[in-house]
Amino acid sequence: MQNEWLYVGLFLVVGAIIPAAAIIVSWIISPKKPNPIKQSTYECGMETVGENWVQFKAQYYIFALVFLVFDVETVFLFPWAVALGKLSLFAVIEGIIFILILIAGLVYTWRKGMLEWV
Amino acid sequence: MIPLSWYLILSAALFSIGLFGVLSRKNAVAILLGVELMLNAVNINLVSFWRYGDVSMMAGQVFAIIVFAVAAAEVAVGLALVISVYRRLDTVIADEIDMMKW
Amino acid sequence: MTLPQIFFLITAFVILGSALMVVTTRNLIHAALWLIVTLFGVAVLYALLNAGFLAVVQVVVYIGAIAILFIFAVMLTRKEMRDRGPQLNRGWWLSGVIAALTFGGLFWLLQAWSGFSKTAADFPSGFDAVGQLGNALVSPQAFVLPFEVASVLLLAALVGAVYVAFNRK
Amino acid sequence: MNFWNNPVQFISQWLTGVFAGWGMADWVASLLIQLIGVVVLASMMMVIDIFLVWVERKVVARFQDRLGPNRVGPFGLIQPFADIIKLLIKEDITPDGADRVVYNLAPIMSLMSVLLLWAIVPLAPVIFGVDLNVGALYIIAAGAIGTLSIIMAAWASNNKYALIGAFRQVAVLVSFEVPMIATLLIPTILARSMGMNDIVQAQDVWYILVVPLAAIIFMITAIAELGRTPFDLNEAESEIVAGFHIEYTGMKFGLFYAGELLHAFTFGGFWAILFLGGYRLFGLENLGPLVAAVILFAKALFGYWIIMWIKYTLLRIRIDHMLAFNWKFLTPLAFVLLMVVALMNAILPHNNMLVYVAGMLLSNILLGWIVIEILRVHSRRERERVEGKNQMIEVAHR
Repeated sequence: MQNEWLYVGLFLVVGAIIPAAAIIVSWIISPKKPNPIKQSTYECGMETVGENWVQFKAQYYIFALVFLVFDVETVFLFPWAVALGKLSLFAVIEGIIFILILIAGLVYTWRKGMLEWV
Repeated sequence: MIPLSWYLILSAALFSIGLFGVLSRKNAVAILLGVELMLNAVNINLVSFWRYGDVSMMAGQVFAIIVFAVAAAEVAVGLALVISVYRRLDTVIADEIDMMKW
Repeated sequence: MTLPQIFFLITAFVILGSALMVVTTRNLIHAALWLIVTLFGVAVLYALLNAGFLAVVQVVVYIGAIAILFIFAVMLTRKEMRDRGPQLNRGWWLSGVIAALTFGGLFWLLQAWSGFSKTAADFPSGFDAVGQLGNALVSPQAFVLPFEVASVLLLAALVGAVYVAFNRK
Repeated sequence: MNFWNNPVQFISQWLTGVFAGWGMADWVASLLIQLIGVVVLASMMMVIDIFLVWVERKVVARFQDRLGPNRVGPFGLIQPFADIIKLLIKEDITPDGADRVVYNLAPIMSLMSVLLLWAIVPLAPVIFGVDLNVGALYIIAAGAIGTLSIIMAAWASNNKYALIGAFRQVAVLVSFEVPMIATLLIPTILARSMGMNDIVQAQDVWYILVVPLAAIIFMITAIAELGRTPFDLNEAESEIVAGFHIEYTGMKFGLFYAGELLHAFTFGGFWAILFLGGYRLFGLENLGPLVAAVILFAKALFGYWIIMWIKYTLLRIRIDHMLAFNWKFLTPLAFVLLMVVALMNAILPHNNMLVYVAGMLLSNILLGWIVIEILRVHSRRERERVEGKNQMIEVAHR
């Protein structure tokens, strides 16, 4: 069975081996003189205070959320775009309705003030 | 060639592992992780039925795509609920979320 | 043992192993990363099943969006103390029994089915799966309604999620 | 069949003969030949990556009226190798509290996600890794792995700055992915295929002349995906020091750096493939596949040069402006453009090339003009608002 994804799989493996080899070579030939100060977390010379887990703004989450919805919906459009040449005008209109629904979501988030960086 | 049974057994096993995660995990986010595993098991089934049936019938692939959309919607709303609860009650442990008990 | 079979077994091993790590590991970020390994394994399965489009969509949607969302959510709702103790319920063994029974039941149901050990027919040459999929998604005889309803569903999910999580009072 | 017409097949046939002579099974031989192809392509990209360091440094030097590296070797050509040796013998520091496995995996994945893109690049009609029929989505999928590597690096290095930097970077990356997917749909519609080779073959007229707006939007989103100026959040030293790779030293940092350079070159290449006709140049590509490959690399360098030109000309944008620019301007514009292209594609006659191209181009120019008008009205209103506020303040002060 000739599967074109075999090539991609091989590329994945080789693409992982090349940087891994670079890291291993540098690990072998680089000097190792660890000390506690060197190993400490870098904060421009300040002592680290508290845990690493600062509370993040939920704002980051909202962009990921909006992105998730848009990502899934645009992915849906790819088969439509490939088949577009053979489709009737009706199918084109359907795709455009789909995009308009997508934009409605964007407008809602915009109106809610969720796209502002506060 | 790979017989269909291999895919079905794999997806049944993945589904059971997901179910175990959903039932046994404390953290609400981890429960959603288990749900993702279950949805993926379903998708494996759908795609393998498409491949092993008549490939010109696209129903299997279309259903798999709809499952992608449902998974995305579930994650979006589910995680939003978890975050909302976390902001009110300061916990993500599913057993401690008991505002609707009475 | 042919080459695809070997690939399948390796992939299945990776999928099940990482899925087990997802449900048992204590650190939630690690659970999310193991989930990514599982999802990637499933994408490899789709590629093995000649569903290249779904394989790529799996990576784009699940790894590129859903997994990122999970990691964000874990970091937003994180308490250092919570990660230390056991992450499973007290009655976890009961869940284990239920899961095992589910697997047993599914296996018993499936092996009774006549098409259980069916093998795949050869892929028709010149078959354009993506084009066919596009046709099926928008032709009125096929799946145009699910296609549009899915977009409405996602719109509803977006509106709902934004409203639930970030309603400023 | 000779070497000049189809070098890849020529070599693979020769190798098949050699392997068969060794008594190797058929499938082992074909697997081995594919593996050799992958290794050759991947290592060629790594060598090009090394020279990109030199190109980048030379070009930035010229932009800034300097000479750039000129000591080691002719024109400083050996300089990147000196850099590599330096990176290799630097001490590799892993901070306390780092998650070692994830920490080491992140740079590998970062470079891998870039290398993976070259699997689908058609260097010539017959020289390509694999012609996937889902090429356009494959670009996004590889980018997803890159995004993941950023979060992993930041989380594993157990550093506040790294985590904040990564959150910002990822927010920007995922945001700009939306218009990028939308613009990838446009060549897909025009070529009726997602395969990179099909898209190149379909470009009898370069798509930059058919849909110039899409080419511009793709370029902007590509720069944002690269995290280069004006979208270089990582280098906001005063806020987040060095972003997600703050704790990385030596070769691991080098891998992130190499990944970024190769990524820029790769996106230059994809820009050329999607909008500049790939390996096609007025029939010159028919001379032979090797000529076509040279043409593609020249075009990719041109795209890379534009990216550098923008990088060394503009200043960094603040993150809120960046995200607002994406969600309130680029995304709506990309989707409107997508709808316009889909509609025009359905309306315009496909048999008459001239009418088709002219119609598309005119609709693009019209859309661009409308957008500029809207921006002008908006900015005038904003100016008036700000001036009104200032006047009120002045009145209040009196």
